[in-house]
Amino acid sequence: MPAYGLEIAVVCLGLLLLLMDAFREKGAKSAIAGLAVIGLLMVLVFLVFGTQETGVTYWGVYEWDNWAKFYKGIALASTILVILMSVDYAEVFKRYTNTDESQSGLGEHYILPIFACAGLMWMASARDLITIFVALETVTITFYVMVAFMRHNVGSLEAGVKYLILGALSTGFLVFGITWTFGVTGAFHLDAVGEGLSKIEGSSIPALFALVLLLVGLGFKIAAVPFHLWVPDVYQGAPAPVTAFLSVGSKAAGFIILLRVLEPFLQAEPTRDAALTLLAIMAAATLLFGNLAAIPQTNVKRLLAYSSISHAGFLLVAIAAPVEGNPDAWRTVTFYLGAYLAMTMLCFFILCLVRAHGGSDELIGFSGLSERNGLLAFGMLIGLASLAGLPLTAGFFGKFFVFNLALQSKLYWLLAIAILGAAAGFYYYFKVAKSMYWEKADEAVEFAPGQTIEISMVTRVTILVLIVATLFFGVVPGLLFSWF
Amino acid sequence: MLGVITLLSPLITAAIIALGLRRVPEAASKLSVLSAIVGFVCSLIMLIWSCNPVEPLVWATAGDFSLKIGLLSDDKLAQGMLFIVTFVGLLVHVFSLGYMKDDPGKARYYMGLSLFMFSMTGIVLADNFAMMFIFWELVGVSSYLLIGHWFMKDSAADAANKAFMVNRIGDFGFMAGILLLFAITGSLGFEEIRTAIENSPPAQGLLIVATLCIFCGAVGKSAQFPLHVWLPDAMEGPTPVSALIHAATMVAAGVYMMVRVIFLVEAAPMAGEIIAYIGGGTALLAALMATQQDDIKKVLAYSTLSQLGYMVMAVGLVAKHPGGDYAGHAAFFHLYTHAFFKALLFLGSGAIIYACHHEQNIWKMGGLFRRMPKVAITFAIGTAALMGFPFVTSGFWSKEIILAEAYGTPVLFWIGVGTASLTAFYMTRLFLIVFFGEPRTDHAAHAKDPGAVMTRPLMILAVPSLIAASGLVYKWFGIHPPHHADGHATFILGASIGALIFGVSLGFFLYKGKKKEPIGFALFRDKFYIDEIYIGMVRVCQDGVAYVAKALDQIVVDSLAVLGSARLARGVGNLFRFTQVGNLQGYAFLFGGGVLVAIILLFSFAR
Amino acid sequence: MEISLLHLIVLLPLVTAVMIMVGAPARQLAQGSSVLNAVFGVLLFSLFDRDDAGFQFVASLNVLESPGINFALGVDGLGVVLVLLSVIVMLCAVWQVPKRIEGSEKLYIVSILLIGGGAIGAFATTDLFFFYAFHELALIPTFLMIGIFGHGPDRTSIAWKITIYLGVGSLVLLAGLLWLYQASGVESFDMLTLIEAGKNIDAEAQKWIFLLLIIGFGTLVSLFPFHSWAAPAYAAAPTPVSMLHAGVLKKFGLYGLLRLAVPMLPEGFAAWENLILVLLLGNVIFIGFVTISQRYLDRLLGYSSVMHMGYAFLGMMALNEVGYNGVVLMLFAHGLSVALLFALCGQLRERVPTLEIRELGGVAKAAPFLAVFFGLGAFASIGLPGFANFASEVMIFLAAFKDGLGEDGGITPLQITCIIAVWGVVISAVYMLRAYRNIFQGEREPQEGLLDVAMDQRWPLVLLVAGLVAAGIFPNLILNLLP
Amino acid sequence: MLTLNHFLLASGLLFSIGLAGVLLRRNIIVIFMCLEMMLSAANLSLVAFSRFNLTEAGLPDYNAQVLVFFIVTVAAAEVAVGLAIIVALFKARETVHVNDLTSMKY
Amino acid sequence: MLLGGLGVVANRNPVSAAFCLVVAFVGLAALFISLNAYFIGIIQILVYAGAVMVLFLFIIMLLDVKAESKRKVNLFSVGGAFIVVALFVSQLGAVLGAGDFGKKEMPELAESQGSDVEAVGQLVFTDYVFHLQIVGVLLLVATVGVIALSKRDAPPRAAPE
Repeated sequence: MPAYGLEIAVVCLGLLLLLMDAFREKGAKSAIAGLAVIGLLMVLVFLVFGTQETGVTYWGVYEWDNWAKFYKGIALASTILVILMSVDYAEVFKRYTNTDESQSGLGEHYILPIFACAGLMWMASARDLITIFVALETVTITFYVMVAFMRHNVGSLEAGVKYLILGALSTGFLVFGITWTFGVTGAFHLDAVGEGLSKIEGSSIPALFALVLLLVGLGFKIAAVPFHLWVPDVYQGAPAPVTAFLSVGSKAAGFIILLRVLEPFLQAEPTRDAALTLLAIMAAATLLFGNLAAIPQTNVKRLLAYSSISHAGFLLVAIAAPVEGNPDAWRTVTFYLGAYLAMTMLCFFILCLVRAHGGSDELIGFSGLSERNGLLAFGMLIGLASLAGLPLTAGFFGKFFVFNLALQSKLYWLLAIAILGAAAGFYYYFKVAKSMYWEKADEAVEFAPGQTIEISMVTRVTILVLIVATLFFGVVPGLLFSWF
Repeated sequence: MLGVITLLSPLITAAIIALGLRRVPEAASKLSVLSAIVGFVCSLIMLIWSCNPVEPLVWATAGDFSLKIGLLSDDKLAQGMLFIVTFVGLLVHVFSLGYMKDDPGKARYYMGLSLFMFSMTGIVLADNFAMMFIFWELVGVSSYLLIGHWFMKDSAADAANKAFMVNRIGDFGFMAGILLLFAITGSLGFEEIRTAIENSPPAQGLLIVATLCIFCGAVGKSAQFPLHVWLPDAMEGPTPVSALIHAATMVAAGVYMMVRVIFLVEAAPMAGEIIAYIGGGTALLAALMATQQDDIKKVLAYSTLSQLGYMVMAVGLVAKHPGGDYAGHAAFFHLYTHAFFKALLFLGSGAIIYACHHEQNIWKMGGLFRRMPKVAITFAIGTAALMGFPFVTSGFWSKEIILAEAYGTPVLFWIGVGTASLTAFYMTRLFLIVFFGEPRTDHAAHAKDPGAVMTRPLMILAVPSLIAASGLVYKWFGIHPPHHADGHATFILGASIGALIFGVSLGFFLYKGKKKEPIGFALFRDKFYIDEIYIGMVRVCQDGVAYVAKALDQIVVDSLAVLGSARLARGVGNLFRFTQVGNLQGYAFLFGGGVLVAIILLFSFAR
Repeated sequence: MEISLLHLIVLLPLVTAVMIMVGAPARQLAQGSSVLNAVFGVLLFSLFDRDDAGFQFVASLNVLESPGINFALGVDGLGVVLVLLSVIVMLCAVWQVPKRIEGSEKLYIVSILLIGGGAIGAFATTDLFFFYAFHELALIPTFLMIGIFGHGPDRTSIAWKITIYLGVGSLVLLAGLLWLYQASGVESFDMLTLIEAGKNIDAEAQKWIFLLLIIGFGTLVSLFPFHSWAAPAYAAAPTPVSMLHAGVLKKFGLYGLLRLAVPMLPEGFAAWENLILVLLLGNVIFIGFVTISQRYLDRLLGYSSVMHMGYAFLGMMALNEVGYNGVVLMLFAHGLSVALLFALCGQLRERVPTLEIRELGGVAKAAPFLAVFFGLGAFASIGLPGFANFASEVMIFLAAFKDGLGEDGGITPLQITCIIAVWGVVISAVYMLRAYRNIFQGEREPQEGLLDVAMDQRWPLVLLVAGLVAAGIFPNLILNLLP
Repeated sequence: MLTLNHFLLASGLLFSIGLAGVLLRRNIIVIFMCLEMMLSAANLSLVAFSRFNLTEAGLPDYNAQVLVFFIVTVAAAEVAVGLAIIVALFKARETVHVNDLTSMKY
Repeated sequence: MLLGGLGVVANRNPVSAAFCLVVAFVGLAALFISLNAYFIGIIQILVYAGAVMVLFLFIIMLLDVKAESKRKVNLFSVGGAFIVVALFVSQLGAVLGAGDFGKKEMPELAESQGSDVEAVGQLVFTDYVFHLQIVGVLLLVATVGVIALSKRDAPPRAAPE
């Protein structure tokens, strides 16, 4: 099966479900979710086993290499998890989408991620700036809708508007950047861009200008300081599953695109050093901001937002490391994102469940979780440990390779900052562990103090799978590498 | 081989008692006495027919370096000392059978005794510093255990702690000395060190330091000034223990060790001077203190101090007579005569105390001569020996030699003489008050001789106190008889006898038939306030410093460094956090600002 | 890959922990497995071939090709000693778990198993990554244990302090290890390969790598300026945790230095010698005085265990085999003795209202066993002959003078340091005996109904003392193992 | 004669004006308009570039114009969604004033 | 055109701002045409000046947003905004100065067969058909989203989170 069939399949799945949703008034909407999950799983299976050999390029713009394959995988997996999450989150949705307890609106919420997923997959193999722009916008616009989806929830709407305005702003810069890239190199295709850059004579300033504008647009996607400003508020306001999607799916896609776009700039002599230095500085700023600002947080969602900023920082360190043969940077970033998928999704999954069972996003909502449901507490613990980068979890290897790269390229100051950040990480991640295990359950807010949390079989299995994945790749990272 | 037996039998005994016989004190005591007998027999055999050497046992190895446990086989000094230890030890064991008859902790007591016998034997037989240090420490432990035998008494517990601490301070010096010698000569064995020093004399300064450090050990163990304070308190222990450990053997270990390494003193005369003066000073001070004590054991304790001072002085005097270890033998000679009569005196006092229902204040005794004659007579013999009653007592001869040694240096000589007369004085005082006059308490009134198990040892000890200086003994111990080659013999003789007569008569006139202390001399009674001074020093130098250290640790290291950095992180975090103003336009503004900064940076990097 | 005895020893606690998590009966299973593991440990110790200087029981399983990371196990003399120590202490820790626990017994026991198992793994692996990872295994359990089951009002802040402090330390350590790995220029995290390849790291790099390592490991060993986490944590932690932490985990840092820094970074040692000498004096003397002024027994024990680490560093700085062996022996001895003391301290805590030394007294009347064994522990820790601590201290002291005087015929800085450090022997005697005298001796009456140690909790203590005495009388049991 | 610079300057200025609007105006709808303006400004420079460096055929580079086409389309879609969100917001909050949207901060 | 843009920023009343925007867009279209990009010009007018602006006006009317009431303008932020924009412009100037675009005269166009509409259309349906598909999906999503967002229902509850 040719690679581009995957997106087609996904889109078709989306359309199918849309029709179903439209013409099938009664019946639980979760059926749609189920179908969506099954469908996407099938696509995932096809991705892994059914697709042709990598190394093909369609229409000169659709790249089908290992990276594309892996990032498509990330997109699919995160979408599946997000939909599963949404099922558990349905209660909350109902509360804020309709006044009556009907399920209208749920359908779209299960379906929109699918289209977003298609967009992400396109991004994964985008090879020229126009494709990048279009695919990116597809994802972005879908996200506008999904963020603001709980339309009776002020938080969600506010988040939606903030995301909309800042997103549009970044889009503006991105477009301007593309324009200038075209102006300097006279091409949209990245290879051509590379050639164009390599034979710049005279000042490299216009090229750098173009680069900055592109970085603005992409930095917004990956939440790099100083273009991170939307992250905390939007993460906090958006529905938890959407937040998860933002922080995994769109971040991963953003990174693959960043890598692809930067490649020509980093190979072209005139722009190389300046670009690397700028990236390093961005990385440092992101690390410091994300980690330090997370320390005083009391809202878990917001805390995870800052943590996602900080992880962007770590990833940027890897990108900023000018190791000969960028594959190292690619490998590191990709591995990190793979691990990041598992651990972040784990955390958000549990966040959703806690939220849906009368807790809240606030830290206090997690107090005594270990007594309300041991599995959830344990899962969260593993997730947090991995985010904090404790050994024997996948997250550790992410940081491990990043530090390694930084050392290899003699970026000692950056390494120092990274270590500082990681150290701060211990504090704010363990804060959650503290309230889960130390505090008593009866402090849990809202209704039913100390009531245990019942979770469905599917959820249980999913969580177990995520836990096992997090731990497994923490012990045997080799396997993950073998996939790209 | 015999040495091994002597060494191990008490250890095994101690182990057995500790593991099995805690509940059956009778068996424990019997076993312990048995082991003491074994030890004594072995040592006697070794003394008369010297024994065959044993292969040293490797204790700890590290690469090519190893610490060995080796027993001196054919060494007069060691054999003599061993004989003393086992002999007195045996008698004390026997004596204790009576003295500790109905003590609840009897088993523990005998365990301690056996442990002590083991460690003391170890010290005596040690052929290198490492091994000696091991047993040195062990002796300290057993002494700690025995002093603190009645650990439920605050005074006893404190005394035990004090003894241990002070000894530790001495051991610090000892260890340092060993280390320095090890660095200088590269070996730990006594013989090796001796040869090394003789073959390649090291830098004098370093050697002096090393010798003095080694001497520190002796100062601690043998309770020389300034570390003498623990010994009087150690009298809190059971009296037989005082006799064995704090009079006859352990306190003499320091002197023994110094004699063992006498070649160091010879090689570093400077150190010898200092040692000699410290010894002399101790002898005098202790004698002065002894004159005003009311506790019978305290008197004896201080006299022990001053006698030890004699010995140390003799050791130091070696420097005066380069060549030949004559003075070393003088010290050792006095050591071993002293062992007998001081053990005798202590056991005697033990008997008295026992008879007076654990009454120790001499002013509450009196008139005991008629009531307990056996003890009184033996005690008298001991006293005579201690005073150095001319010609018939062993003490006289040993003291003679030392005085002869000291003759070269007037200060020390006159100190020696003065101390001798002081000794005579306070012993007269003690004897008069305890044995004559009217009994001042009904305890004393009803006192009578204890059973044979306690009196026999006294009698046995009385014998060597008298004849210890006979030719046979010289032969055994390899000691040259006191020959006064030099012409001042008569002068020295006269001096010592004169001192004796002066002291005795003074004491006689002062204390004849007195019911209470006629002369109150606070300075002596309160031991020159040295204890108080030390307490003050500890307050300042230890607790004070400790307090300051704690404060520094908490304020600087903990609060400032650790918490400070944490606070800093949190503060910066808040700072960053407040850039998230929440206002859309604010974000847009910062966003634009970010873009600008990025552009400016990038342009500044551009070439 | 073949299964070796080491696999059993390393994996047994972890597997047990998982089983308990899944729902097996916590206490019985843990006790059983700890006994079994101790048996294995002793077996390993006896099977170890003393003539072979290399690594034994080697087994390896690749988990990452480049850079080569293997789940590789293997012990040399150093490793086998520490593994033995770990299994013994762990056995005692598990059996010292209090009878009734407020809160989840499951969590309690699982945490202990994880801490102990992590330690064992760290000592048994020959792969740099797993060496690091196994140690980190203890971080979260410690955090939870102190927070949930800890003692004292300020346990929360203490739990934070130890967690963050150790976290930071291990991150610095990670940087150092990575740098070491890159400087050695091999594509593998296998320690043996690294050590082989790492002989020729240039001096400048060595200097900075060593600094990172000494800070990182030093934090874990509570080297002087980085010690302030240790004592409060030991005081606040539940008894088994403080036994494991002070007894076993603390040794990890020194193990690392002996294993990596000593063979690979001689220049580093040279460059920072004086600094480290000063710091270790800080441990021995400064912390010693701090210890003297402690008013609570648990704090006192904590600080004393910090203090003794100074000797270990002293022995290491001698950089000769005497010092090396002395340090190893000290690790073993200190581990056992401090575990013993903390266990007894825990027993005491269950019996008396406060651990403030001044408020106690005469306990020996009511609890002779407790008194005797505490006395033995105290004697051991102040280094009296007959206990392994003494042998180790003597060897460490001698090591400093083993190589004779300095070139100028004077004594070297190391030797001066050593002589000053000997004073620490006096200091430790002061605080230990003072505390012992105040708590157990004297005329003060212990409060009513104070019982002696329960019979079934006695034998672990006996075991510890036996180990100490055995290694004290025959130090070569341990020393023979070392090259 | 007009050089490329003039066009770029014009588009740049328009872009900046849009930015200024985003930063200055308090009304979300107007802000949104300004964003549209920025997009079109980009378009201008695109077209200018395409006009000024011709292909071999001597024709403008129509790729750029295609991109413009897409940009316009995307912009339109964006406007639709954006306005929908704004309407929903207005329904919920009766405001389109940015300063009222500060329920989440720090 | 620029004046129109300024008007958008300057006008306090959204409606007139919108009209200014229309003006700006028309001017923009004119520029396009002057650059021989007739197709783009037309699109600009149709889509932007036409559809989009109508949509805007419609919404403005619907919500009948009053002119921004005079809230106290934070001088700091306004000044900051001006500074940012000014700096940005100067940066732009720098770029233009650095680049060699200044020398580029407008080249003569070759004689093209057919209008540029054909050319663009040609490209769009040949090379760029893939992108066109994506855009199609994008529009679909937008539609769905808008519908989902603006379902009518009972008045909202004030449930702040």
